[in-house]
Amino acid sequence: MRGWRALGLLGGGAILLLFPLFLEQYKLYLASLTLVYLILAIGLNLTLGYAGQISLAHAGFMSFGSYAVAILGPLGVPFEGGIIVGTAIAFLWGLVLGFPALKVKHHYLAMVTLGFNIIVFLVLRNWESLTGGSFGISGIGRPHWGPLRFLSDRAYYYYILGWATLVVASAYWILHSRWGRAFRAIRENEMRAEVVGVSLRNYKLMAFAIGSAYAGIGGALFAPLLTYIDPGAFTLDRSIQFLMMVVMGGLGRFEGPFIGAVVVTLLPELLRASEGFYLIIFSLAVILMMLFMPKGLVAAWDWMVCRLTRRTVSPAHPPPPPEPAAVLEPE
Amino acid sequence: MPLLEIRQLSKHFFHLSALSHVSLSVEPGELLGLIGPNGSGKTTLFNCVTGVLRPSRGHVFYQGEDITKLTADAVYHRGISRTFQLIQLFPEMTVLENLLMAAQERTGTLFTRLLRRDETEETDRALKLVEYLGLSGVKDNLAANLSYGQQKLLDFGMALMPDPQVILLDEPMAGVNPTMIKALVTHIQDLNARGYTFVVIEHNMEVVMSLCRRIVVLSQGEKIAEGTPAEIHDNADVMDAYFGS
Amino acid sequence: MRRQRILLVLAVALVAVAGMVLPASAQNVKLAIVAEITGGGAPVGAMWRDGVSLAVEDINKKGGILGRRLETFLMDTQSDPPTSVAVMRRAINEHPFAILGTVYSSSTVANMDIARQAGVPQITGSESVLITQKGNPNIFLTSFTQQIGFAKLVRWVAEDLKAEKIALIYVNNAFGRGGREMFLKFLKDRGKSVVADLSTEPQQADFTAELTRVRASGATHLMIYSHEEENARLMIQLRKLGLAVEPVGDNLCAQTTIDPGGEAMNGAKCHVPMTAASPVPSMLDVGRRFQEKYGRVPDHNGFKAYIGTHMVKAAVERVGAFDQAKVRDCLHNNLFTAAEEPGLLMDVYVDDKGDTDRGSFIVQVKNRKSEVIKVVGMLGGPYTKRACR
Amino acid sequence: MTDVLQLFVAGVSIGAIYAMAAIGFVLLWQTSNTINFAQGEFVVLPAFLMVLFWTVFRLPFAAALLATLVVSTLLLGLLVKAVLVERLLKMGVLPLVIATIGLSMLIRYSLQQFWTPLALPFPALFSRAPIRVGEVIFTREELMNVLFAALVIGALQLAIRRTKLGWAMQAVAQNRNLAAVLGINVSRLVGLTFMLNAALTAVAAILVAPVYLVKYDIGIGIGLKAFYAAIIGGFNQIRGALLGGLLVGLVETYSAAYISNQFRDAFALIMLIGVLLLKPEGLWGIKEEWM
Repeated sequence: MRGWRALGLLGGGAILLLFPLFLEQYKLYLASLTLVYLILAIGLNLTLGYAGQISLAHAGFMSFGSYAVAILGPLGVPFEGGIIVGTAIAFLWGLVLGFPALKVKHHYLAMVTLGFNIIVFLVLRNWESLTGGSFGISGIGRPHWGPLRFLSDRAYYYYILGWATLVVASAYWILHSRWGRAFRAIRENEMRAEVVGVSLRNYKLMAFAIGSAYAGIGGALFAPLLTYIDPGAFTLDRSIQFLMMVVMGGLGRFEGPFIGAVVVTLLPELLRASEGFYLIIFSLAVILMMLFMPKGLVAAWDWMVCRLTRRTVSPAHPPPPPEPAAVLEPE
Repeated sequence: MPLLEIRQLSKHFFHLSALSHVSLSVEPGELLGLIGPNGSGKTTLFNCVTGVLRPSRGHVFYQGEDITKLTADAVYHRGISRTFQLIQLFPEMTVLENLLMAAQERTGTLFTRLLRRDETEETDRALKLVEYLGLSGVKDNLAANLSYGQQKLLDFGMALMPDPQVILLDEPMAGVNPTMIKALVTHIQDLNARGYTFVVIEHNMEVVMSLCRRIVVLSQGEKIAEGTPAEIHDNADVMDAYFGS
Repeated sequence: MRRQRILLVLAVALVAVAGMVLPASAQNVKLAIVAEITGGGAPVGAMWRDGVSLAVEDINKKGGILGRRLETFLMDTQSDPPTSVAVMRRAINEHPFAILGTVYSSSTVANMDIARQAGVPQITGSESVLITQKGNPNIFLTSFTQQIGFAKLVRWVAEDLKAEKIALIYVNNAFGRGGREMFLKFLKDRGKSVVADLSTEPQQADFTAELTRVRASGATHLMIYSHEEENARLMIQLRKLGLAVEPVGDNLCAQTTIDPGGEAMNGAKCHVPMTAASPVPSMLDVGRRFQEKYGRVPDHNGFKAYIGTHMVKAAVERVGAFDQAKVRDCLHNNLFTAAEEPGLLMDVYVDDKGDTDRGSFIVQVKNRKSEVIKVVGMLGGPYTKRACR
Repeated sequence: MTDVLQLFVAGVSIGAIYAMAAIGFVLLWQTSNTINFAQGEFVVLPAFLMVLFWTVFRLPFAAALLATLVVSTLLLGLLVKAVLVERLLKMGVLPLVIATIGLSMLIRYSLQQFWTPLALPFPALFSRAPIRVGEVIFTREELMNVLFAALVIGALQLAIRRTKLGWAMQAVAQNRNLAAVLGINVSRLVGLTFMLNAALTAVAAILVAPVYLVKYDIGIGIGLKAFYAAIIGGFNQIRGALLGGLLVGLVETYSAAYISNQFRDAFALIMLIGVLLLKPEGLWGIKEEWM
C-alpha cells in the first residue's frame, strides 16, 4: 500500500508539474483557480470537517489575504510579505471569532460567522480610503523574486502550486499529529473528548484560526490571479460556495477538499450546454447528494480505490452501535 | 483528608430536582459502591463531579481543592477519569486510537502535542492495556464495529489509560456476559490492590456486595443510606426505595 | 448608389466562389456572447443575450457582414467575476471575431485584459467609469459611461428643471456609487451640491429612514439611483408619506421599475439613454420585434446589445475587412451614423477611450408608461466621420 | 419627534413581517432541530403561487388564497418533510443545513428560470390611503400587518401552552427520545409542524408581497432577517419571534436614520452577536439544558 501511495504521489506531482506546459490559457487558469480553491477548502475542512465547527465566514477571512496583497503591493511590500500579513490578520480574527464558537452551539455558530462575513463585507465596502470601496482595487501585481517574475499565467500557476503544496503538506502534518486526533475526537464525540482531557477551548480556537489562516493564504493568491478584486467577491454567497465545496468533497477526509475543489471548478464546464439551468442542476445535485451520499463524493472515491487495489476499506457507513439493552455477548 | 469530597451537592433540571444536598467522601485507595434505583441521580452525580454538568448548588473537593466549577478537561487533568453508562467512544477511531486519545492530553502542552511526534511510550502502554483487557484481536478495528461487551471494555480501558488516581465507573457490568463480568471484577480488584481508587455505580447487587467495602445509596436524588454491604442489606429504607412500599 | 450595387454583386459573387472553395463553417464569423446568464445578474444577462441574438438575426437576414454570416456562442459567467475570467478565456479559445459582454462592471474589469491580450475587440454593456479609466484600447462601451450619462442628466436637472435643493438616494454598490460620484462632481462643476446624500442597501425593503431625512432636508427634487425593484419600493413609500419632492432619475423610468411600482411611478422624470418609447422609428421597431420574439419589453440592456452588435458591423464595413486590429482602431475617435447603418438606431460617437456619446431622451411616467418629453443631443461634438481603410 | 414616531411606525411594520417569517424558524427548531435556510424561499414561493392564482388565473381572492395555502402546505410542508427531512433528520444538523441551502437555491433559480427574473407587482390587500394621527402617517396596510403578526403569534403561543399538541411539541423540543418513549409520534409531529410552517409562510407571503414586491431573490433578505429575529427573540419560544422581529425592524430603521446609512445592516447583526454571547437562549427564550 505504501508503495502504491508513493507512486500515486509521484505521478500526481509529475502531472501537476508537467501538464501546464501543454495547457492552453483557459485550462491553465482553471487549474490555477482549482488550486486556490483547494487551499481555501482545506482550511474550511480543518474547521468544519475535522473540528466540526460550521463557518460561514470563510470568504471574509479570504478577503483579508486578498486585500493585504492588493493594498501592500503598491507600497513596495514584497508579495510574500502581503501573504504573511493577510494570513496573520485572518489567523487573529479567526481566534477572535473562535471565542463565541466556544460558547454557542453549531447553528448559532453558523449565525455568528454569517454575521461576521456580512460585517466584513460592509467594512470593505465602506472603508473607501483603504479598500477602494465598491470600486475595488485593480491592477494587482504578481510576485517576483529578484529577476524571477511570476507574471505570465504559467509562471503564476507554478507559484500557486508551490503554496498549495506547502498548505497540503502542513495540513497533513497537523492532522497527523495529536492535534489531528483531538480534532477528530471533538467532532466524533465532543463530551467524551472533554472527559479525556481535550481542552475544547484551545483546540476549537486553533482549528478555527488555522482554517481561517489558510483562507487568508488562498485569498492572497486569488487576488493576483484575477488582478482585480472588489467587496462583491467576498460575500456570503462565496462562503456558501466553499461550504458546498467541502461538503461535496467529503467532510473530515483529507481527500475531500481535492475532490470538492475540482468538482466545483469543472462542473460548470461540464454543464455548459445547460445554459440557464446550471444553478438549478447544481442545487439539485447538492440535495440529492445529501440524501444519497451524505459523506460526499469521497465515498465514490473510496469505492474506486477499493476496486482498484482489491482491498477492503472501511465501509462508508459504519453500522450503528448496537442497542445497549438488546445485545449480550454470546456465551 | 478524603481524596474526593462532595458537599451538599444539588442539581436541578428546570423544576425537576435530580440531586439534592448529597454529601459523601471517598478515601484514598477505597472501592466505593454507589447504588440506587433508576433515576435516583447516580449518573448525574458523576456528571457533576467530572465537570460534564455544572451543579446547581454545593461543592466538590479533590485533594482539598474546590473543583466544582472546573470544566471536564480540567477535572481530567487533576487525575479523575470515568466510564459511561451509555457507552461514549470515538466511533470512527480504532481501538488503539481510542486508547491513545484517552492519554494524549495527560502530558505536555498544547504546542508540544503538535510538535512531538514520538508516541512509542503511549503505544506500548495502550498495547499492554489491550492485552490486559483481551482486546488484542480487535485493536485495529473501528470502535463502532466492536461488540457491545468489547465497547464496554474499551470504555474501561480508556478510563485506565491516563493512569488516573480516581476512576468513576458507571455501570461497567450492565449488558455484559457473566464470564466477562468475572474478568472485570478481577480487573477492578487487581487495580484497586495496586492503589487505584474506584467509585462504582452498579445495578448487579451481587457484584456490588462482593466488590465494595462501603456502599452509598441514592434515591430520588437524595442519599438515603451509607455503610458496609451488610448494613445496606439490612436497611429497611433501601429495600423500600428499591421495591416500593 | 450604383457603385454600391456593383460592389454588392461583386461581393455576392466572391462569396459564392469562396463558398465553393472553403468549407461552409469558415464563412461564418463567430461572435462570443459572454454574459450573466445565471445568478443575480440573470435579468440583465438575458436582455443582453436576446439583444445580440436579435441583431445577429437581422444582420444575417440582410446578408451578413461583408457577405459573411454571423454565428454566436454563449458563455455564462454565473454573475461571478472569477468565473467570468475563466469563460472569457474559454471564449477566446473559439477564436471569435469579437466579444459581446459582460454587463456587470466587476466582471468586465476583471476579464477585459484577457480579451485585450488575445486582441479580440470587446463590446461591453457596463457603464462604469472604471472601465474607460484603465486605458484599455480594446474595450468599447455600447452606451455612455456614467461620466457622460450624468453630465447630461445634471445638465437637464440644473438647466431645465432649475432644481436648487436636490437630495440624492443611491444604492451602495459599484453601480450606485459610481453614479453618485459623477452626480456630485457635475453638480459641483456648476457650483451646486446636494442637501442630502443617502446610501441604501441592495434589496432594502423599507426606506422610511431615508425618506424622513429627505423631508427634513427641505429638498425640492429627489434623485433616485438604485436597482429597479428598490426604485419601485422607494417610490411607493415616497407616495405613501406624501413627500413634496419631484422624483428624478435614470433607470427610475425603466419599464422594469414602472411595472412593479404601479401608480406610484406616475410623475417621475428621467434622463434615459434609450427607451422603447423613443420617437426614433427604428428603435420602436426593434422594441416591437424584441417583444414579439422574447415576450418582454426590451430595457436599455437589450438595446445596448442590439446596438453593440451593429457597432461591430459598422466598423468592419468601414474597414472593409475582418481585421481585428483595424476594427479596433476604427472604433476610436469615430462617428457612426444611423443613416449609414440603421441598426445603430442613433448616431454614435466613440471616443479615444472607448466611451460613447449619443443622443438621449427625457421621459416622464404617465399612466404607467414612460413618454418622451424631450430629445437631448450629444454631449460634445460636432464630430466627424473618419475613414478606416 | 414626528420623525421618531414615523420611524417607529415603519420599524414596527417591517418588523412584523420579519416576525411572521421567524415563527417558522422557531417551530421547526422546536420539533425537529431543523434550521431551515430555505425559510426565505418558503415565503417567496407562496407569493408567486398567489400571483399565479390571483392575477394570472384570475380566481377570486378567497379561492386564490385557499389554493395557495393548499399547494404550499403540500409542497413545502408534506413534500419537503417526506423527501428531505425524514431521511436527513437522523444524520445530525449539518446535512440538513446543506440540504436546505440547496433547496433555497433550487426554489430561487427555478423561479428565475421558469417564471421571471423580474419583479412582479402585487396588489395591495389593504388600503394605502394615508391615515394621519397628528403628523404621523400610517396606512391600513401597516396596521393590519402588525395586528396580524401579533394575533398569529399570540394564538400560537397560547395553543402551545394550552393544547395537548402543544404539550407534545414542547416535550419533543426538550427531549426527543423521551418524547418517543412517552408515546408521542415524533415523525408525525415533525410533519405537522412542517405543514404548519408552510401555511404560516404562505400567510406571511401575502403580507410581504405588496411591500417587497414579488421577485425570485427577495427570500435571501427575508430569510436572514427572520433568522436574526428568531435568535434575538429566543429560538425556543414563539413569542420570541415577535419580540425579535420588532427589535430587528426598529434597530434597522433607527440606526439608518440616526447613526449610519452605510452600516444599516450591521446594527442588527451586532445585536445578534451580542445576544448570542450574553444570553444565548435569546431575550425572551427559556434556558435549555441538555441531557
